[in-house]
Amino acid sequence: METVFTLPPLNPILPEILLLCIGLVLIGIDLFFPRNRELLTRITLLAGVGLIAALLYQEPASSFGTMFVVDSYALFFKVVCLTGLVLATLMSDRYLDMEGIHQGEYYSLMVFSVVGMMFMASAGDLIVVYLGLELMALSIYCLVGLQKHEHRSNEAALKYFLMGSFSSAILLFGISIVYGMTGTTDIRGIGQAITDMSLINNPALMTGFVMILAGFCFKVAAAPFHFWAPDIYEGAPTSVTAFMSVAPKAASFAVLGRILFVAFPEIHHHWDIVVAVIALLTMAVGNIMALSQTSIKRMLAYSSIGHAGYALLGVLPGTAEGLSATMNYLLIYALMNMGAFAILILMCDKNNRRESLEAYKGLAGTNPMAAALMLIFFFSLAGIPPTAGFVGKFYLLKAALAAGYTCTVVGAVLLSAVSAWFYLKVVRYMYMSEPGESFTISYTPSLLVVVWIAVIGVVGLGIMPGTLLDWAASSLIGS
Amino acid sequence: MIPLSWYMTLSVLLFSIGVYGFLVRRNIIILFLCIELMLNAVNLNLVAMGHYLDSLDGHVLTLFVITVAAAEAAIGLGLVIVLFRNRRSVHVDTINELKG
Amino acid sequence: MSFPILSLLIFFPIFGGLSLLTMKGENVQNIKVVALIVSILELLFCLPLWFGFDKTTHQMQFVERHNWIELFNIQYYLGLDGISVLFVLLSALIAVLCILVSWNSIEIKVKEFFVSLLLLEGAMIGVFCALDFFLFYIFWEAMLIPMFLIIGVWGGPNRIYAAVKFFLYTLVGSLLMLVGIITLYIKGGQTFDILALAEQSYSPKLQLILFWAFFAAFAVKVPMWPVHTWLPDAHTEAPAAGSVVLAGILIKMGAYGFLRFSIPLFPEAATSMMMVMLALSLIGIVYGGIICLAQDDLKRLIAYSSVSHMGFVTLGIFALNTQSVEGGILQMINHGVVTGALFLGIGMVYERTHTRKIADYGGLATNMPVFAAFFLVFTLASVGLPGTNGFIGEFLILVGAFLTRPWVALVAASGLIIGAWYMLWLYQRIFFNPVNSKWASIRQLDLREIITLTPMIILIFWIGLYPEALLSYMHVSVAHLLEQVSGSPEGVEHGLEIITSHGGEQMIDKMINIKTTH
Amino acid sequence: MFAKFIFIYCALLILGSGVAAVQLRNPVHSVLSVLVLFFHMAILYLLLNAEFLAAIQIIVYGGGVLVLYLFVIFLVSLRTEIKINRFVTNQLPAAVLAFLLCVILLAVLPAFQLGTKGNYTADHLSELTHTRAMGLEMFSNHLLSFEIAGVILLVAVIGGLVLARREKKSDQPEEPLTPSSHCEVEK
Amino acid sequence: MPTYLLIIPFLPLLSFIFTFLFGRRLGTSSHWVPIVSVVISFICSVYALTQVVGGVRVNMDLYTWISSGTLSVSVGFLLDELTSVMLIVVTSVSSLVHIYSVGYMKGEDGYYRFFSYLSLFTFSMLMLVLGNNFLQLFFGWEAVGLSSYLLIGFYYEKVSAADAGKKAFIVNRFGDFGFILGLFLIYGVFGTLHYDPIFAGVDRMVGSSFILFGKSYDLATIISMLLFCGAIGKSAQLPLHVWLPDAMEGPTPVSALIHAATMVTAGVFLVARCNPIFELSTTALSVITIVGSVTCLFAALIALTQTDIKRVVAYSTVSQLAYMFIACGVGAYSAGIFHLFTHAYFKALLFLGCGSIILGMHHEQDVKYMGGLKKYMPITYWTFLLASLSISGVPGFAGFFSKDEILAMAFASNVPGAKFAWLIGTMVAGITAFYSFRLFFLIFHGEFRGTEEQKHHLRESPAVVTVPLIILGVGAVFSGWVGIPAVLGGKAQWAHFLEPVLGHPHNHPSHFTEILLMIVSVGAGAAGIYLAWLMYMVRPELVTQVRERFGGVYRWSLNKFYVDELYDLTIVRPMLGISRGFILNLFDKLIIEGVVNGVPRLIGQLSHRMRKIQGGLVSSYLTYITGGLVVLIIWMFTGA
Repeated sequence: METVFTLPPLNPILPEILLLCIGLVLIGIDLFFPRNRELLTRITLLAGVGLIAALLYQEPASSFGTMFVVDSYALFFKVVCLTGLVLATLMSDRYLDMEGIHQGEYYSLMVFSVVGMMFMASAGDLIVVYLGLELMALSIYCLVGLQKHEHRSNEAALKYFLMGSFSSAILLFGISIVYGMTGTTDIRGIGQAITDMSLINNPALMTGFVMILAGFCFKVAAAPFHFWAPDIYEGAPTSVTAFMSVAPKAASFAVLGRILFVAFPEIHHHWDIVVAVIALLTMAVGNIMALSQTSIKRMLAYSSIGHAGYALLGVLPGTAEGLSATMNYLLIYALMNMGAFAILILMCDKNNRRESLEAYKGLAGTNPMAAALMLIFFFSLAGIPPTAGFVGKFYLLKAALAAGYTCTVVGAVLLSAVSAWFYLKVVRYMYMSEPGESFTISYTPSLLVVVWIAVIGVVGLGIMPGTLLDWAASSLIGS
Repeated sequence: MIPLSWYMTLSVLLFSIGVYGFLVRRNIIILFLCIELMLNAVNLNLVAMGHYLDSLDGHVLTLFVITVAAAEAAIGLGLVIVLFRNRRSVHVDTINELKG
Repeated sequence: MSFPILSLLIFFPIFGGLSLLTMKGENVQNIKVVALIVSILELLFCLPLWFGFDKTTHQMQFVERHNWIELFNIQYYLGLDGISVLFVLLSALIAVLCILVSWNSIEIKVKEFFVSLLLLEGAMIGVFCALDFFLFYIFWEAMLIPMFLIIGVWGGPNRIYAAVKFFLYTLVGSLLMLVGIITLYIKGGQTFDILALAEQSYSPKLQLILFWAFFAAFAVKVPMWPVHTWLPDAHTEAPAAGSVVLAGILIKMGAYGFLRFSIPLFPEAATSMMMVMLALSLIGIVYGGIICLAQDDLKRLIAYSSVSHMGFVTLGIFALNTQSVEGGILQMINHGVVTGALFLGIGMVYERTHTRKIADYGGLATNMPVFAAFFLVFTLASVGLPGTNGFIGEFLILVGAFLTRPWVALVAASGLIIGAWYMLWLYQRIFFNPVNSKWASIRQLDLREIITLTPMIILIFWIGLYPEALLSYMHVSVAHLLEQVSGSPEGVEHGLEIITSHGGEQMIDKMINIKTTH
Repeated sequence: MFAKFIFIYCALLILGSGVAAVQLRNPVHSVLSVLVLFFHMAILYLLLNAEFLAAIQIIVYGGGVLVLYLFVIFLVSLRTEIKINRFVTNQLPAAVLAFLLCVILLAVLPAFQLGTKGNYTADHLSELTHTRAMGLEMFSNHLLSFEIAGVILLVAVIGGLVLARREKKSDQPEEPLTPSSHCEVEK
Repeated sequence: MPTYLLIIPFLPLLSFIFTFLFGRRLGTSSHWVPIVSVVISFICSVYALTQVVGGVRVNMDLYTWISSGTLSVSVGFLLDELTSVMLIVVTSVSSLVHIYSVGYMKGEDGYYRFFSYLSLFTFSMLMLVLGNNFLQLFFGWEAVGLSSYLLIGFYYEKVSAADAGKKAFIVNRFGDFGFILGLFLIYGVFGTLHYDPIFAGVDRMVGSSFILFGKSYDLATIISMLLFCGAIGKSAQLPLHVWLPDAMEGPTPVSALIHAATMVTAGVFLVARCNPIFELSTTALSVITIVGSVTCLFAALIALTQTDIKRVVAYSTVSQLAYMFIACGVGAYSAGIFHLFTHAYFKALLFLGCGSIILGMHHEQDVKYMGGLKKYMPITYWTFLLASLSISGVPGFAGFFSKDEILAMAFASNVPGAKFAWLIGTMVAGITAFYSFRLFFLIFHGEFRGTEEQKHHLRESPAVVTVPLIILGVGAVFSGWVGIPAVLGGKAQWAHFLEPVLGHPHNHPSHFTEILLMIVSVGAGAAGIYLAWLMYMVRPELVTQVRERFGGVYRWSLNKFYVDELYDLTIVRPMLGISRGFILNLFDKLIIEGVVNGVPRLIGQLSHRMRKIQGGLVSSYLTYITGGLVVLIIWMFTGA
């Protein structure tokens, strides 16, 4: 019996392949033109920007059976991830110099992780999900541990690795149960099987589902699976932290959304309350613990946990509106968080990382522009109008309220006041304290570009959010 | 014919042993082994289910899990080596510089 | 499409402020002059509102309406009616005065200060103009940022605590309101159009919930008892201009919110909660007044007096009849003028003495007679002396409250006694009594300061003697509001009970709506 | 019956070696007991007609991964764990939790019901042979996954390289890092 | 609107504004504008009186002051008999005081300020009496309070003066509290605040009652009582009399104008103006009568022992005002206004006389340091004597006619308490004569008890002071002649004149009774004068004897019956205590701020606690994660 293998259409997967090639090219360049980091940066940027542009024009399609789905939902998340890549790359240049990270593999690993994320976003099958996840995770383990002489970096990488592996094992166990009960790993197929076989109230399926949920909650750093995040964010090189807080989170939300909405919509009435509790817990942990932090990097790590909680609010109602709110929020979050991290990197110089809150005292006096920009980012993170952060939060709250989750929303709102408290703390340090040391920030063009993109995004989307909202709303699964 | 539940029970037990080991051991390399135990439990599950389901998806996933496990081992052990170079220790409870 | 005057009013100061940012920070004098010019121009731009306003209709005027975020049906929708138009004017005026009073007292980060002030002005005017809930909320919250900075950067020794307290207090309230707004949007036909929402009817339970959600934001802002404690701190620590804006405009927004949103949107809840609101207002009046007697700090005292006075305002608003509501609105203006003026004055004297402790003063009338005269007028207006604006407001409020519930007026009127007590005592301790030799060579008011205070004096007497000038703007709108809430342009049914024991006919004048039993 | 006997034998050994791996003091012993476990796992795979996987299990796990572990154990050559307490402090709560997890997972098993059957029946499979069937699946339906797995291995290689590579500069991390110094390092 | 009517109040207003703004530059000549303007006002008032006598009655609105819904209040003037009398009183006394002040206030700091305040007061008082509605009355009511506040506190650097001003204002506020509630009720019942419609429609109140807290109150009574509340405050009746004696901290011309002749009589004016309402409630009338009588006696008793000459006069004012209230209480409003009229002159004269003495004594006010001033200050002496005779009710003097009218009416009235009032009134007539002459003798007769230096400087005041004294002296004697009762051969023109506004008294005593009553009261007065002469001229040792004999009473009287202390103890201190101890410290700082700061603090502590969970150990993290997973599974398991 002869079997003929036919190559499935590669058009839908072309961006991923291209990015993969870029990754390989980067390795090659690193090998043959060692230490020519500028070239690496430029190629990565070019690839990122080019792919974003390309993705905006990509047609919905699917390939490899149903394994790889290109719908506007996937494209949206891919754009978010690539945005993360581009901004992080822009930030990296100077930071890597400062920290003495000389591995040219930095960029290729980042690119590979984005490839993994893009696969995750497009995955129509749990196997692809798992592999994309691992591709992303393994690359990031390496990235986190890239500062090999830095204890904190080692520690962070190892912790991330250990906990990440543990959570993948749990995820896999969940997948195995679901696979056993539905006979398929295809996401849409699972949903179909649940209906067909009336598994809606089956405890075994629930268990499998919970384990999958836990796996992704781990990835998005939702409580109580968030424990890795603060340590790893703090220990990782700042540019990697910035990248991590945005891109992998977005990709994980993409998968989470797809799984919850395509595979498990039938049991929404079971998971909504769980997600609600997780979301509230996440916000509480993130926002409350951020209060007592003395390192701004760690504070932002907790804030990122808190924001994951908000993003979960959109997943919670199980409505298209909610999901688009989450998508919208993730893009906005990417912009404002990247902006804040860019300032963090701007603050560093070779002798002093200035990661403690104290370093920000009197910043408004010594570096008014940096302080003003940080102010905008932080107010946006706190969700104060007229910034994009508010629009994002507004959409989320609206979606959750529309589905009737009033108590959750009230809780979320109160916790967001707590978050304002610690964001204000930084603003307070910048504007209302006497400067401790006088230093001048030297702006590099690439960081300025990041900062301005972020500012324009944050303020622009705050005032004119229409386009983004429409895009997010129309990018729903299946449409 | 061996019932599927036997395999699953074994898998659950093995998984729990892995989890237990992961939670209690100090040596990072042992923790890696525990991950392998957990993954093997999953694999057993998958293979058995694939068998009973007359489906190869489980088997294929198992193959990929083994692949990923190998890749993880490479990276994980690389990290251990870096850590060891810096600290001369592979005890998981000594890496607690980042906290709070 | 007529000229977008409201947009101009909102964005002119904002762009003015932003363009200040581009100026060199060292050139302090130029910055001040530019800021002043911007604010004066803004005031001039307001004149068309004053003259062009049609007093015969309750319809929104100067309306601008454009789609903004179509997905949520959010519109850029601005307009004014008789309730809001006066506040826009007041905001523009107060901004000018704030810039004048800050002329010399702000010594650090001068540029940033005036930028904040102008941004604040734009946002404040936006709040009063917005007819779309989303837009309203944006302006409402956006105000917090410059105000936070004004208190926190240029304030007194304990400024950071005060600024954070102010911010978080109001934020918590506003966030609850946000939940309310969204719920309203969902239940009210997917629109943020305030007027359209007001035409819907909601179930009593929903009304009640939403009423309290909005209450959270507005009561904090007013501030009503017992959520008033941010005010003394914020007032005390803020620089003079900050206090003036706070007293003059910011805390009016809470009361404005009640008028614009709580009452017309949730009429049943407003009427059923009337007694609770009246009770809280009464507590505020008496509590705020009594607590003033124990204050040693000049600004704190005025701050607590604001609690008391704003108690009158909310009392008027929730007594829900023509006199009380008109009185309430007028009293908001009055309080803005009077307390604003008091804070202007305190700012001027603080600039010279750098102390806010009342005990450090004494006999200032000898060395600053002009200032003493100005301050006396402000004090008397605050006390509610007839002839000054304070009286008109309080009188109307009390009349209205009396008609609604006589005992309420009985309790509230005691606020007049306490008010006289603490204000005159304050005046005595500052301006009378033996001269404190420390201030023997204190500087007289200069021309700039006199110019700053004069408009307030004019307003005090103008409103006091011819309140019709302002009342005429609100008659129709208030009647419309009351019609929305109670079905009658007169407001809720009077609670004044008169029994005539003889004759079968109704003996009492029909004009007043009195229960007659036989 | 025979199959059941083999299963029980394997199961007992798997559990036993699992417990041993977790409990033994010496990491080398742990690795060896895991090796035993892997072998018996492979037997179970055979029992489930998954010859290819059984082979992979032994080749990749037994031959590759575990050897790597052993190398690293010898590389870091730390035998301290033999002398000191091999457990972290939260042993008891961890044990309770693991036990609970086990109990709960076992408790839900009765609710487990098998999903829709696929088309690789035992007969079909034995006709095709498992290896061939796997190949067919892998290169048709799961081609994408296969490619991703390839990338993962690539990343593993790069990552392993990057991490394990000993940098020349590592001895003088204090050296100021100016662009010019980069060039020197290269030479 | 007749021009003269506009001139009457607004000229002083313009004078106030002008003097206040530019007086500082005018310096010592800043008195001209106020004087001229008030004199013109006076002339216009006289013209107004002639118009009224000629039968003119003006009730016109100037403009709508407040309009809101059905509430519409104008600024408008009502010129009728009552108003015209008040206009005369106010402008005439004010003119004289203005002139007098030129001498009295010479060289004082804030000379211009003083005159501007006087003008302000004149304006306010005129607005009060001219208003055609209650709210304008209230405007004037408060504005005179303000002027009073400013003038009492004129020497603001003196703590006692500043305190006194504040006290006057606040105590008045207590009265106003009732007053304004009365206005609300009136508005609630009548739907307007204008006099004419209200007084035309008072009948509708008959038999109506007002429900508060489930209890029913007679409408007329409660309105009357609330209005009377205001009157009590302004006219310093018990229990709100405490501010008036302290108000003597102000310059003496102020005491004469505001605290004797005009402002304090506003309460009487109010009651008289509202007589149609009061007439409906016998209860209210009775209360007024009794409050009047008690105050009358009370104040007179205090006046007996005071040594500060102005305080004596001040208490006498309280006492005399009480007479007026007795008159109103017994329904003899015109008698009350009559006494108001005569009292304005003789009391202003007394005060201005005191002022002249004080001027001579270089601001010494204690009678203990005076004596024998007769020879140094003859004009003052004689005018003071006239005033004292008048207040003592010596026949022929103004006080005699008005006081006897009141006593006669009280005796004849059926209002409960009227007889009591008559008794007290007659008694107080004696006491009044006694303390007036006590003062007179102590000041002008006997040996000078002050320092040599004071003695050296003693001389008669300048003409600008004495001329007003003389003019007032004329008033103190002859002002009563406009109302000579029929029984003495007069035509009782006064009562007839005011009849359209104030109506008839309830009952007239027979001529015989009236004569009898006159004899009794004149006898009481004569006895008082005699006793004073006896004790302070003939046998001074009697004073100490009496003092020892009635030690307790003496102490109570000297200390003003401890009313101030009582208020201090029951109102002021508790209030301040509650304010600081209870409301500020306990409620605001501890409870509310406790919650406000406590919640964030709690969250902060929670944050610190939670940091411990994040202890850095992977094993513990994973334990938590596993724990979370287990919980989730159990939850879903039980849920499904």
